Parts: sequence; structure tokens; C-alpha cells
Amino acid sequence: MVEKRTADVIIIGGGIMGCATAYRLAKQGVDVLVLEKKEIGNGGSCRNAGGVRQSARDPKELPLAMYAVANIWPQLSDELGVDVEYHQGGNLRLGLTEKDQQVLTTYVKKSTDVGLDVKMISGDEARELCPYMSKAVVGASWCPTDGHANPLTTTLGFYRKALELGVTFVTGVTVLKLQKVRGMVRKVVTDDGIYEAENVLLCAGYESRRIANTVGIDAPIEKQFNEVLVTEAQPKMFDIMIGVAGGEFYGHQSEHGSFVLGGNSGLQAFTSHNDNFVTNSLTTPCISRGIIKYFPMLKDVKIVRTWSGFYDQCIDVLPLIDNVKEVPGLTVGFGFSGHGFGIAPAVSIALSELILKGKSTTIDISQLTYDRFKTKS
Amino acid sequence: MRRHELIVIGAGPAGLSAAIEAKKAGMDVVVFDENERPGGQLFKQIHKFFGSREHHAKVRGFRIGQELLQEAESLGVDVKLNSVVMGIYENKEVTVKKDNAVNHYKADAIIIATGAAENMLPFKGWDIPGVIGAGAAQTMMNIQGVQPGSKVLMVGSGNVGLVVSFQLLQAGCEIVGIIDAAPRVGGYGVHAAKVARTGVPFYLSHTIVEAKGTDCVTGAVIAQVDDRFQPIPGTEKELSVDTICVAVGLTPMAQLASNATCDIALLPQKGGHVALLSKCGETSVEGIYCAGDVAGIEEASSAMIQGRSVATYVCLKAGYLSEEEFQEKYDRYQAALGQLRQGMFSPENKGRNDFTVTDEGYPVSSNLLAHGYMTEDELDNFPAYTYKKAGVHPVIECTQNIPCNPCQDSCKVGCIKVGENITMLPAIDEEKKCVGCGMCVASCSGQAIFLVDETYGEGYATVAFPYEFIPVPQVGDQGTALDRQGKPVCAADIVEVKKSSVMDKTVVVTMKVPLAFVNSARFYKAGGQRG
Amino acid sequence: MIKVIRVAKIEPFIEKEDDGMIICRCEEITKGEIRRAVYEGMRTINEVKRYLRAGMGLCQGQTCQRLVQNIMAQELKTKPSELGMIQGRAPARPVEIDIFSNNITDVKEG
Amino acid sequence: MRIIQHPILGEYEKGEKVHFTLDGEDMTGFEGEAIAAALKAAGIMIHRYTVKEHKPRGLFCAIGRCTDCVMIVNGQSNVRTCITPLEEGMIVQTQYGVEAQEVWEANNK
Repeated sequence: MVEKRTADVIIIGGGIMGCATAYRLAKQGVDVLVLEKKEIGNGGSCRNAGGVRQSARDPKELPLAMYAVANIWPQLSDELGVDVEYHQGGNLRLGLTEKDQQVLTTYVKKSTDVGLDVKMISGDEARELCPYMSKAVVGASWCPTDGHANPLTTTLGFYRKALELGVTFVTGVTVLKLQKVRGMVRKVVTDDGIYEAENVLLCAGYESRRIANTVGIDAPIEKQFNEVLVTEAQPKMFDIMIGVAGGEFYGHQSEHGSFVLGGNSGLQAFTSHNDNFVTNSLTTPCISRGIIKYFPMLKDVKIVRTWSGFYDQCIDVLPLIDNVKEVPGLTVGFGFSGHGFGIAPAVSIALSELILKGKSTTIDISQLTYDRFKTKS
Repeated sequence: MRRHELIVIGAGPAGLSAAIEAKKAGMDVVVFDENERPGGQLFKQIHKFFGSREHHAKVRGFRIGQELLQEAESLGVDVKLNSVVMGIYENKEVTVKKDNAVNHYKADAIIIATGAAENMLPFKGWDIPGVIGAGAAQTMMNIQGVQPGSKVLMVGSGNVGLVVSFQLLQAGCEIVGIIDAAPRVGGYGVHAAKVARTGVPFYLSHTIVEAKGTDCVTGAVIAQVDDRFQPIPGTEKELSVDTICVAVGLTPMAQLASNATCDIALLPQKGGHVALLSKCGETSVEGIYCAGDVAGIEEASSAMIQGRSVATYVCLKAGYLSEEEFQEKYDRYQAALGQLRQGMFSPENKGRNDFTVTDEGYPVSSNLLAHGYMTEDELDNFPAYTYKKAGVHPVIECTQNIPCNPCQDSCKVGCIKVGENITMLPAIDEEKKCVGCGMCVASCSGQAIFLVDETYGEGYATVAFPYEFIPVPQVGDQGTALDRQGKPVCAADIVEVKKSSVMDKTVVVTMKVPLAFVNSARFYKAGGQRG
Repeated sequence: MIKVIRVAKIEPFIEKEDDGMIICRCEEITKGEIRRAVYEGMRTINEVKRYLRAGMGLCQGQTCQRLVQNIMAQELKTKPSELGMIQGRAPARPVEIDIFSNNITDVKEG
Repeated sequence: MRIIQHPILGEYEKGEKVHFTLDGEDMTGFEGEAIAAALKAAGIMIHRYTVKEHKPRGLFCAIGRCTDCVMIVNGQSNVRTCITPLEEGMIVQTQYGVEAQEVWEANNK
């Protein structure tokens, strides 16, 4: 068999964006090749806490979240033939202090302004929704339509479905640069030689900037480090996605029963390692202290592992989802800034439309252009 | 945060040895171990070790553990027990859980000596209670003092399977059989022989098909396998057992090395995933080292030397040893390691099964490999399997090149010669007169030496053999002599029972048997048909 | 990472007699589930882990990693060394949230 | 069964005799020995039932690694009984999934 080196579309990055878009394109009969440096979903796609939320999102990307929650997530398990463990149990953002309450109130106002069903509730109302939390919680924001899902099965489910529809994935191949031919992007130069396509979709997380730079495109993106802890399985307690105004932790109880809780020691931005997915000795204790403040009854639950990952933080904490006009044939989808998972099923629709129709017709992504940072000239 | 010059993770043979070596040189060292007691797996090893004197040969594993502990204690090595190392972070930071607190430590150097974990073999019903690891059996009987079961099937004929089978017998359990998918016994022939002579059947080229039972094991179905290790239909056989003990090798526990971002590779010769090491034992992360089974599966004897060897390099780097001092020690340890790494079972020969002759050119016994015991005509090929016209003399049924020579050291009159190369087979010096002291019988870690006297008189001979069970036969007892596969061969009268502290619980029992059975009687059981 | 070209399998998945055998004891993942995951495209031990939870339970893959690896290697007709490995992660043993949180960075004992 | 006398080890050093309960039944063992050892000595094979298939599990590795022998000890689930020392008055329960029997039964009706 001759090795596949060309395709209609080459997707750089085998994360959830790449896999989901490959799936959507293949469904429409497009010949797709996905190039991945490591394993499928090895980046932020499998290294996140599984939030599927609309609340606390910037209005500019809210259409993606609302579309995904309304139209895709509820049927996704059936569509992919894999249990993505989607639960629409709502999202509580908890406050302990007066200051927290102010933060939450401001954010609720912003969200309701763009039409999201979010409201402030009292501590007691919050405890009614989730009886396991501390009396110290004085108030919360509540978004009943938010939820969570399993990032691992979702990402690999999209991958499996794409594979089934005829997409070729080549893993263990690093993209070195892009090359234009006759004014169009065409060649993808890798450590395994050259691959060619009519269209190239760049959705390689924090690696995207380096690759985009090779055709003169830049975006203010940097690697951001984050950590998550996972506990042993517990009896089912709640389905609600939890966040806290103080930012100590966030996460949910998974279908498996384990708690998947992320957080921060405040030192993350200054991590000294750039390539290793290692955890910091101070982060898990910080997250743990946060958990106990809000959920004291979880104190005896055992942590079985901790993990870390990097995401592609954009300066305005919003993704770039666009066709690159300067480099015809190149489409980008990166800069998801740590909250791409929940919107990925919708992003893939936008990306596939950008590639096939030249514009996103189903969902409004007009605020997420690739060139929004350039100076007025 | 407390900082130490050296943190050693694991107080097993490698870790303790490393800490002792570093402490001796003057380093500030602390050892963490998650267990309640130190010594790693040494305290489960109640058999006598192989090697030569410098490797603690003929000393029982748990006593080596006690000796190591004493040495560590007398030097003031700080061994922190019940201390679980949770993770190794950047800049050689180590978090340790002790009691209900987590402490953070830092070190200039870390030696990971976390040892190994048992491999498992999945088969139908392997999750039923009663299927256990061989290590679990050892823990239960040798540490906790509880029988792991009463009727046991041992899966695996490597050294662990053989040694643990013998220990199960010592704990009063019945071994229904030892099976192995390979066509040949995997461990030392002498280990197999001492189990076989008690009557335990070996099923080579057999695999376990199923564990029977719902709430607990009630039986085991075994079957013969073909060349591709697949069960041959129709050869199934059900054994009535309550325990299935799995001994199919060990895997290095390299999780902490991986956690510390050391480069890891899957090296089958080393037994699994291991950190890639320099010749001095350093990982790809500067200042982090591995020693013992975590660096590659070997014997505890090798782990102890490796621990010392790695520690000398750490001492050199920290300025506690000069280049010359280091070189002298390093060369000495490497030479000692080299000795242990010779012979048919050396790490580089791991998995090899194509030996047809010994280093000396004697044909390898096929019965030993197929059934766990040798036949008399096969033994006839070997130099220490001797006959004598008059008087007592040793008969040594040691037929494989393994690194071991306590027999040579034990003989005061110099009857037994192994020579410089400790993997050579022992030979008998006919010029030297055996005094029948029995020290060689008790010192042989493989229990392969017998004292035979064909001229006992009146058509009788005596055979002295090592005995490590209870009750110990008494002089005057009348019972049955068993052959090398544990089959009754003739009546036997106990004429002498020697115990001494230097023999360390190995009793040398002498039985009187008819002369015709002098070459077949190798073990004894009370009672039985006489006549 | 070695290069792997992944395309869908054309031949149907064939069930085997011992597919019901548990491999990951903690998460109760069977041999058949692992074989099917490989058939469906999972090519590294991490992908199988993420797809099925094999190796994600209380013991963190300490018992099954090797077994999963061997089954995968057999299915893919490749060497176990080409399937990657599960990253060792802290904590090496399960530790209570409370104990983690009371984390003392200075050793009190003398 | 306990080994009273061992040919090599002689008698085992044991702590004080202590009482504990298994699923409410009175049991005895020795202080400091592994909970699993006391159970084994009493002939107890089943430590827990699994979550998905509700299959019995018991002692397996005995060194705290495989986590198969976990039970509910003093109300805490997932306690590795093979490495947890027995204490006077311990309340040991067979673990059903991740819960005690009555909770499990209530949740799985």
C-alpha cells in the first residue's frame, strides 16, 4: 500500500478539536489526514476537568457554548457510539465571603445580559442543591443548564468515529513548518518528510504559535500550566459542576465516582519546566485545602493521582477560530485558554464550515478572528 | 524543608546497603520506607542464599536482613519507617507521608531502591479469592505466621515458585503441583530437586486454564500446552486446591523514577520498564540513581552490592571519597557483582533454554528440567556424584553452573573443590578423607549434598540428608526412604540426627537403608509400609 | 514517540473465547474490551487507559499495565515497547485529601 | 490457619490478643498483625464485592500494591487490609462496591 501523503485537508493536532473536525469533514466526504506529534488527545484535550459550561464565559465565545449545550452534548454519546458521560447537572459557583458574593453578582449580571439562565442563590439554597457542602458557603451563582462530561472518552470517541469514516491519522510525527505553493498553503513539512493538502487546519494547542510563525502568522499565546487531582471512587453524591469565587478549585464527581478537581497554587505561571508533565509539590496541598473549606466531608477521601498539563492561553483568554486571509488555505483553531473542551463539539462545526464554505454559518464566531490583535494601521 | 545530602527510597537490601556505604563515608543520609519494618523482601526469605562468603552465602535471607539492620543501626543510619514517599518533584524534592502528615525533603542525591513487584498471569477465575501472588504467600506464612492455604497449586517454576513452594511445605501446606508453561524448570535445579524429593509433582508444558469456585477457589484446571503455549484441548485435568499461587516473575517498580521524569525504557532483560542508567547507576536526571531490583531484576545478593556500588559513586560526587578510594571500592563491588552474574542463570542468559552441556562439558540433565529431579544414570556423569569402597563421603547432586561455593568453605578437610570461578561445579578430592561432619550438607543452599556410607555393614548403607521440616525425625525412628521424586523406595531407620547453631536450623539426618537403595534414597518420611 | 499510521480496520472484530476474562482488576476491564479498543483505533497504552479506564483505578495500573501491554502487542503484532508507558504519578500510594492539605513544608521532628 | 511452630522461624512474635468485629461478628487477632492476616487465620476469604460485576475479591498481593483486599475499616472505605495493622476494637466491614453492605443495598434496589 502506498503511504498516504496527500489529502484534501490536513489537520495538525490530534486533540479534540482536530479529531472532532476530522469527524465532521469526513462525514461530508472530505479526504482528511491528521498529523499528531504524540498520542491522540495527549494535550489539553485529555488534561482538563471536563467542564461543559456556558456560565462565566466571555460573551464572544458564548454562542459556541450555548450551541453545544443545546444541540450537541445531549446526543453526543449516541452520535459517537461512546459514552461521553455528559451530565447536565448545573453549575454552582460558591462564595464564602462578602467579597466573593460581589464577584459572583457581577458575573451573574454579565451573563444574564447575554441571555444566559444564571442567578444568585443563597447558601441554604445551594446546600439544597448539593447537601454536602459546608455551612460556610454564604451564596452561589447557579446555572442549571451547565454540566460536565468525560474529556477522555469524548476525545477518543471523536477520534474513533473519524477513523471509522476513513480519516487517516499519523501519530509520532512533528510538524516543522508550513510552506506556501503558488500563493496557497500547501506543504506541511514534518520530521517525517512532506505532506500536502489543499487546506490545512492548525489546531495544535500551544504548539500552534510556533507552526503559524513559519508562515508569518502570530498570536499572543503562551503555554499555561495547570494541575488536577483525582480521588478514589465514592458513592454518587452530586452531578453538579463546582467552581468557587475564590478560585481555589473547580471540578466534579465523575460517573465513575471519583472526584476530578483542578486548581492552582498561584505559582503555575512561573513553572520552571517547559516540557515535562510533572506536578508541583505545592499544588495538590493547595487544592486540598480549598476542597476542605467548601466540602469538609471529602476530607477522608483519598487522592489516587495528580496530573498536569499545559494549555494555550491567549492574551484575551479567547480562541482564534478563523480562516487566515493572508495565507489562503490555512484555517486556525487554537488559543482555547483552558476552556475549549466544553465548546469543542461546536467549534468543530465552525471549523468544518470555515474549511468547506469559507465561513461559519451555523454559529457566530465573528469575534474570534485571528487578526484581532493587530494594531490599527 | 529539611535537606539531606542523600535520600534513599526503600530500606530493602539495595537501599540499606547504599545508605550504609554512604554513611560510612561520612555522608548525611536518610532512608524512607513505607513498610512497618525494614529489610524489604529479605525478611520473607527464610532460605539460605547462594553466592560466596562475601555475598552472605549460606546465610538465610532474613538473617542477612538482621545483619544489615544492625550495621545500619550501629552506624547511626537514619531509617524512617512507615514513611511513604509520595512523589519526587523538581530539584530533587521528595514528599513523604508519615502518620497523618506530609513532609517535604530535599536532597543533593536520591537513590531509588523501591524493588520489584510481582507479575501476574491472567486466567479464567484469577480474580476469585484464593488466587494469590507467591509474594503474598510468603508474607502470610513467613511474616504473619498464617498459612496462605492448605492445598496449593504453584504456577511458575522459576526460583520464586520453587523457593516459595518449599516454604509452603515448611509452613505445613500441601503442594498439589508446580506447573509451568515452559517445557523446562525455570529456576535452579537444586531448588526443584529439594521440592521434588518431598513428592511434589511437576507439570512442565502445562498452563492454568481456570480457577474453579465462586466465593473462593475450590479447584484448578490445568492443561498441557503446545509449542505456542496454547492449551491442547482434551488434556485438561482438574486439581483439588484451595489456593493458587502465581509466581511468574517480577517487574521493577519504576513508578517513582518515572514520576521524577527519568528516561524510562522497556528492557525485557531487566524485567520490564526501568530507568536508563549510566554504569554508575545514575538516571537521565542528574543526581537521581537507581539500585537493586528497580534497576533490573536480580537476586537480593546482587542488590546489596549494587546498592553499595551506586553509593560509592554518590560519595565520590559529593566529595566524600577520593577518586582513588572510589575506584578501589567500585572495582571491588563490580568484581563481586561479576561473580554473581555468571553461569547459566546470569542476567545475560535470562530466558535462554538452550544449554545442553555445563561449562565443564557434562550433559545437562533432561529429567531435572522436565520433572524437577535427576536420574541416577544422569548423575553418574557428574564429578561429585561418587562411590567409595570404604567410609563416609559426600555425594553432591549439583549439576548446573550457578554462582555458589559454601560447600568448598564448609569442608574442614578440603574434600570439596569449586575453585576460583564460583559457578563451576563442585568436585571431590579423593585424596582428602571425609570425616562425616555434615557441615557441607547443612551449608549447601541448594540442599544438594548427601553423606553416603556404603560400608555401614550387614548389607546396609547410610545416607545423611538435609532436613528443614517439623517434626524432626528422632534417632530410632523407623520410616520410609523416598527417592528423588518422593516415591517410597525402602524402609529406613534413623541412626543419627545432627543439629547445631552453625547449621542454622538445617538438621542433618542420617538414615540406614539397604545397600541396594543407597543411590536412590534421598529423603525420609515417617511411617509408611516397611519391608 | 514512534510514527504510527492509523486507519480503520476493514475486517470485522472477531470475538474470542476468553474475552470475558478480567484484566484490570480494579476497574473490571476485560480482555475483550481491551481487544475491541485496539480494534477501534487505540494504539498506545495511554489511549487504552483513557478510553476504558484500564489502569486508572485504585492501584493505578500497577497490576495490569504489563498485561494490557501484552494483549495490545499481540493484537497489533508489535513489540510492547512500542506502546508507550503509563507515567508514574504522585501520590505513589492513595493519600487522604485531609493529609495532603495539612501539608507541612518544614519537618518538625528533630 | 495459624502456624504455631515453624521449622526455621520457630514461634512468631505477636502482639497482644485483641478483639475486633467483622460485619458485626466478634473476632480475635493479634495487635499489630495485618488485618488481612487475622481474617485469613479465621478462614475469611472475601474482603469485598466489586462495583460492576459484584464479584468477590480477597487477598492478592499482600504488600499494599494491588488494592484488591480493601475493606471498610472504622467507617473508612478502601482501606488496604494487608498492610493495615490490627487494633483493639476495630470495626471491619466487607466492602460492597465502595460502600458498606446496607448502603450498597439501599442504592442498588
